[in-house]
Amino acid sequence: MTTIFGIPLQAFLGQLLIGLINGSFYALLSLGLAVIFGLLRVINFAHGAQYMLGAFVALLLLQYLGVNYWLALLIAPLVVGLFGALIERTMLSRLYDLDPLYGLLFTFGLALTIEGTFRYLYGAAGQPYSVPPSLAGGTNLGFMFLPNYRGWVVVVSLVACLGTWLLIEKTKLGSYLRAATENTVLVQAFGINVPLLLTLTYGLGAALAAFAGVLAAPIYQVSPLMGTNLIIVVFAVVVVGGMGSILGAIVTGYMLGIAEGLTKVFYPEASNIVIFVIMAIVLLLRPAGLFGKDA
Amino acid sequence: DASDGVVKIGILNDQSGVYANFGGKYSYEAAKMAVEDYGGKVLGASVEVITADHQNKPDIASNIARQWYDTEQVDAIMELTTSSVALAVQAISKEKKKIDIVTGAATTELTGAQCSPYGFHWAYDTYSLAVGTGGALVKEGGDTWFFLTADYAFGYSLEENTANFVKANGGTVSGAVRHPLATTDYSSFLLQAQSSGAKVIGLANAGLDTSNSIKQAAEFGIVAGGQRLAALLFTLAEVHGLGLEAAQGLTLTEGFYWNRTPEAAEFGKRFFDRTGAMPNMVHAGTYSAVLQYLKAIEKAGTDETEAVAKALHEMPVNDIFAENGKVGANGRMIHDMYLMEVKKPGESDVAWDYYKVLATIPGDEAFIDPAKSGCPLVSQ
Amino acid sequence: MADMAETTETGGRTEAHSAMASSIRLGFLLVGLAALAVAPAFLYPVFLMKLLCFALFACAFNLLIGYTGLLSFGHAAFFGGAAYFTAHAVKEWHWTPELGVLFGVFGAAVLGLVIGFFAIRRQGIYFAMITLALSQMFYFFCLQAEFTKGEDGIQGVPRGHLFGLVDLSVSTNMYYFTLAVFVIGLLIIWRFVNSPFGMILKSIRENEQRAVSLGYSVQYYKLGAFVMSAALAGLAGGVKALVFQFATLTDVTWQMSGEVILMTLLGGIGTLIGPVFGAGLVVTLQNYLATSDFPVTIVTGVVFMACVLLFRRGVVGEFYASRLGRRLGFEHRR
Amino acid sequence: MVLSARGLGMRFGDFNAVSNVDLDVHHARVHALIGPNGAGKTTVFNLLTKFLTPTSGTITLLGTDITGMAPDRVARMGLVRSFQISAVFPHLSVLDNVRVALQRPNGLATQFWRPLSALDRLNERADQLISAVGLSEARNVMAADLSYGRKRVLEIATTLALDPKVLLLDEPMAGMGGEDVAVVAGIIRNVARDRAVLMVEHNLKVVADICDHVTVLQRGEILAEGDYRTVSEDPRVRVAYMGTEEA
Amino acid sequence: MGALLQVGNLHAWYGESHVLHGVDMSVGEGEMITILGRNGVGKTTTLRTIMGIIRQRRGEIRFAGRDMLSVPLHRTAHAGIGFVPEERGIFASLTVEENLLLPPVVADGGMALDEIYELFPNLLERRTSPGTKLSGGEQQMLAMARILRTGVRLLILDEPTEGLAPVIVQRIGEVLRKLKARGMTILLVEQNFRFASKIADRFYLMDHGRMVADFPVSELPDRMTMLHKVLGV
Ligand SMILES: Nc1ncnc2c1ncn2[C@@H]1O[C@H](COP(=O)(O)OP(=O)(O)OP(=O)(O)O)[C@@H](O)[C@H]1O
Ligand SMILES: Nc1ncnc2c1ncn2[C@@H]1O[C@H](COP(=O)(O)OP(=O)(O)OP(=O)(O)O)[C@@H](O)[C@H]1O
Ligand SMILES: [Mg+2]
Ligand SMILES: [Mg+2]
Repeated sequence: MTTIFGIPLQAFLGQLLIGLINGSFYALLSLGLAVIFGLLRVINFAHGAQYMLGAFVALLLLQYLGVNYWLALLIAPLVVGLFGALIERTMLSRLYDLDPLYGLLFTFGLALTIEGTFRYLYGAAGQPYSVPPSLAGGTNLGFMFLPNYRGWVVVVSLVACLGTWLLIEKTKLGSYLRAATENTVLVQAFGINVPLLLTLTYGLGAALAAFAGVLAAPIYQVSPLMGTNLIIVVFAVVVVGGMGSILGAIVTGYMLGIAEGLTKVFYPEASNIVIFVIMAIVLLLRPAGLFGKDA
Repeated sequence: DASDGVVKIGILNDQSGVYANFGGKYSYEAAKMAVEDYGGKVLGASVEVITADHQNKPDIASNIARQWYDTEQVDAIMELTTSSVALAVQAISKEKKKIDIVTGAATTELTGAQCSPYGFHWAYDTYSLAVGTGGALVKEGGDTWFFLTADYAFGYSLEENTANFVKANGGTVSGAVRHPLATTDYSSFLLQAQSSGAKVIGLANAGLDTSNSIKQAAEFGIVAGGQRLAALLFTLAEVHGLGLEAAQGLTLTEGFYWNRTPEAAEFGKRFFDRTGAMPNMVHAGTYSAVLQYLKAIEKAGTDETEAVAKALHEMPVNDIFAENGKVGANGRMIHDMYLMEVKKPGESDVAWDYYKVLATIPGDEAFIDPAKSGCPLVSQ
Repeated sequence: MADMAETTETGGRTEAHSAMASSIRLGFLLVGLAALAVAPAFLYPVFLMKLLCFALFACAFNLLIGYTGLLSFGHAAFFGGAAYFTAHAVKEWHWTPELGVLFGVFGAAVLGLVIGFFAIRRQGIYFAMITLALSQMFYFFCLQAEFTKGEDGIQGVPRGHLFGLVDLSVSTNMYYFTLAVFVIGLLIIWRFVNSPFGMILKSIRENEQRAVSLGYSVQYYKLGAFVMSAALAGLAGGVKALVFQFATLTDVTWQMSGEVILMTLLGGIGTLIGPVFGAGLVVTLQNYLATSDFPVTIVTGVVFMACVLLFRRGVVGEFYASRLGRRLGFEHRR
Repeated sequence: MVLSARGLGMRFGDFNAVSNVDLDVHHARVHALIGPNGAGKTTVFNLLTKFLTPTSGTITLLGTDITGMAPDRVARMGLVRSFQISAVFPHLSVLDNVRVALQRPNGLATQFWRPLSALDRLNERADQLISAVGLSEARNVMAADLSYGRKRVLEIATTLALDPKVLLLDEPMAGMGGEDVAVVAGIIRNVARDRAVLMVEHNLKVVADICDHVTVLQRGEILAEGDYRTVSEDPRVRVAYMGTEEA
Repeated sequence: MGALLQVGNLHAWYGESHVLHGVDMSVGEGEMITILGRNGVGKTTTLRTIMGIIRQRRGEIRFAGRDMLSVPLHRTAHAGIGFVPEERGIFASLTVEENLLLPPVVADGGMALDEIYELFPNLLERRTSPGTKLSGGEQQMLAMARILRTGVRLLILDEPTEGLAPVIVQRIGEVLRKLKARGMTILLVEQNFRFASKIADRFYLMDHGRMVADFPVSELPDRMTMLHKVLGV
């Protein structure tokens, strides 16, 4: 039997695939962070909370209104996006003139508040959300048993990432957004309603997080804490990718997912710090990150 | 008689953090039930229960404990979820000569090297869980094991204890994989466990980590494929959170199950009416601890610490939680533990009816012999 | 040129003013110290000691954010790390308390050097994220390392005899030891900030490129400030381990890093004593909420948001900026 | 000769911003670097001060090869620049701006144990510099509150505080009112008495008045060199840069 | 018909510092006006206040008869005013061409892209490179070019010749003249007196946040001594 580093090829392929699946979540989340950061210069600490909100909205929709997974996949990001837009409009937008650190601190507080509230209402233990019947079961790929739902996650996250990237890099709207990042006042003086743009952007970022949350709901326990630790890892992903580029966030997300997946096989104890270690190495060699534009 | 005309019990635990479902506010409720059931008075003094949320921070916990003892005339502190808190508060109680009864923490240190003449450990500990699941399950035929272990001291001690019992009972351990605390995705580890071919996959972790492992094991069809999952620290509250769909077939050990005896069921219903949830071993254990404490005061005829501690050490425990429980010289309350299997969705007819009792582990097997516990108070 | 004449005049006035201001400040300081000296008679000593430890921690943190503009999201590593080092040295190696604390400070400084080495490569938010990530690594280390005793923590740390003489297990002795450490820590910070070195730090915060072109090795200055801040945070953590007689994981979590930010923000970033007030408020709040029905995290979160939105300058900063504060001769720097 | 570059080249991607530039800067002379916009003047400055690393060529400062050195070291060796976009410490007073520049050369930069008043001994020198550029009345004003022109003047003062051997000035007169131009031109003339000055400037009158030597850059290459008269009569320079206008 | 832009008793503040102390000026349709003044007298501030970038303001600003004081910043351009800031404001994350195409067209009559490239061949050459990788002069051209597309009626320029080579300055002069010939109204702040004197129809002289003189180009020779004294030119 063929082996790679002492691991049977089959098992190796399986682990690679699993890494890719987890990378999907990293990619979606770091993409949302990159969008918000890129345009608002705000590190959205509440991103993990918004991810959690997405999952919870889907759960509550199911419990109280009987709304199924597919509809939830549309409604939950919309709800969370609107909520994000509201937060941006009423509060976050007052911080743009200040040091970007205040945005970080504000969203940190926001994250605590959201998570605290859900913990208060629903407790810290998770709640179950089932895989939609049409995606239940799995496929035997020969080298592993792949739950169908996980396959779906990879595909849909790729599509979402690509779509967002195209929106920002290739459309007129995207160029307004990028310009507004650099000099809000001037873009406004050109006749573009920047405050509205920024609100939409934050809404979009939050919606992306919520989308990832709904995707995650059938895999992980839906719990108020599900985003808390994830967000730190995603920060590291973002540092490795370099915040200059949206594409960087996506690619790095997938890559680190895979790196982490392989670590879980070869040296499982280190699998939660491997991303941080990679971050340290990247910082030494390329302080701006792998895809960062500013050197 | 009671020194100041009132007996005050403090329930100190996590009410907003990760362990809030484990004990939390409901433990406070259980304590109040115990007081009511006892009649609200002991030796003519009224009994009062107060509570605080230590937020999983030992420093906040010790601040509160000190203030309770020094300025609020609290006589005993109970529950104490999380071992760092329990150990810290037990040290303070020892210094202040006050009684503490731990029902929420798992570490055997409490009745081992760091034991206290006034400190008691109710409900469960890592050792008893390991004996229950490791020992009893092998006898049920689960003789090859693979461990999924949380990569920190708690996980190691669960794994080590369990593995010892597995081997002692003639089973073998085919491997283990260490996963970091608070991992979200277990599929890599589960695949490794799956390919090991072991009959039992032991989950030496806790809380959300265990829930997620179980849920993902269901997703990858591990139980359906014939392997058995054994959670080493998992309670009714968490089974409820996971749902029978994902949890079915899971094996675990608890010190209490509400539907095991009629008395327990009666208590469970009353508890349910007050909280909306059925009690787990932490809640029932807290009830038992409070009740036993009041009985001990009655017996000692005073609420003075030395006398009450002496009474607690001497009196048998008989209530809805324990039958013929006894307290060792190291403070460990020794009672029977139960190996449970989670029912399939179809098998459960009443709400919260989740367990089948597979085996009863007699107290003397379930807990460390006080003489071997390493507690300096016990003559070895 | 009329406006120029005016500015010179204001310049003159400022000097007279600042003389008065410094005497007023001195007055406030003495009153504050006196209050702390007699406080144990009125307040719970362990609570006070905890407050002093966190106050010093917040001040150390403020040294970085307030005076070099670097937001560290990983200061818990230094605070909690030092607590472990001190606890281990005192409990396992039987060192005297002052040596134990120094060991904690040293450990925190080394840790600061390592984390700082990576973090100062980037600025602003990146810096915050890198410190967060690296301190999270340290957290995992503490979780798994043998000597920290996992989630039990190092318990039952003896307070010992200071210099082999003063018995610190006597609460009052411990209190005055803590107070002394706190005052010394504050003095060090004050001197550090108002020194030639501090001036360079300030200029780096203002315009880093320009500082480079004036020949300053900006990285070394930042690292210097980072290590100093880490060491002082370690001082606070080491003493805390003695006060509570244990060292646990709580103090190395990233939530703790968030808390110290809250303390500093609430009190006033860039003010010398703001963090002291902030720490006081947060510690009191947590203690109070422990016995109330209010969930702590929600309250903390809301306070955080309110602070950022409504009074960014913090309690002390707002006071300085207020009419009364300015009349008394305080000025806010930022 | 204090600063010299040989075969200096800089590529950005596939764009040659600077190619094969030889430059010699001499003591006690004002050397002008002129050329159309985008010719690569600022880039040459960035290369010389090591804010950019050249893709080819070598740079020698006072006999030492500095091609691989870090910018702060180069600055400490005595090569100091000003920026095209004004660079001051906005929330420090004018005095403090100058004192910060004086701290390092006077060995007062790393003392974290000494009080701020230790810096008072720099005041005399700082005030000299401030008055030399005519900012005395604004001594205690925050730099942020100065107008654009005055910020530039302040920047020159801080640069002089380092007592550099070679002074690189990137468009020092840009955005300056007429009266300031004359003052600054005087200052530059003055400081060049005992150091080398290399400046980029579009104000040809200034170039004509104070520069001893002129290098004209076009598309990253040297187009012409010599004193102002020679250069300004070169027809290629007239087409590429000066247009029909008289200085 | 009144002036296209009418400013009356305009005050403006930066925080607590009062910078404009009652500016009065008017710009007629098709005029080219230059504001002169020493550094720091408030020229830039005047322009920014008219645009609505500085919101701490009081007084009167009318554009084509419409009160502009209550118009939000992002509607100013739609009213027909285009602005080229002193610091140019080129966007680093956009290519040259994206920069060019960024401001929305607010009215007919703007220049086509080809025309613009013809006017500024440098930009054509570097159309795909990032905006801020341009040299200072190229950036200035881009900043102007960008506005020409939009079809605004009034062009406000803050020191357009700063840092530009003499040939380019000449070219910009030509461009401005062409724009004027097309009927565009231009309001300009300029330190380069020689340049300004050649293209403006009328001058305002500013000091201490007020307009202290106002005269047409024909009076320039008579005013030279005064200007010399105030400006040092
Ligand atoms: N980092 C960079 N990446 C790519 N191209 C660059 C970079 N920096 C400068 N350039 C290009 O190099 C050329 C030279 O630029 P430089 O800034 O040196 O010109 P300059 O002579 O100083 O012009 P000006 O007088 O307008 O300031 C320009 O065409 C510019 O677009
Ligand atoms: N952001 C600001 N905050 C406070 N004061 C400012 C600010 N910007 C400018 N000022 C002050 O306002 C006054 C007018 O500045 P303004 O920029 O309008 O001058 P200017 O005439 O354009 O000068 P220059 O020719 O140097 O560009 C100056 O005294 C300046 O110090
Ligand atoms: Mg240039
Ligand atoms: Mg101006």
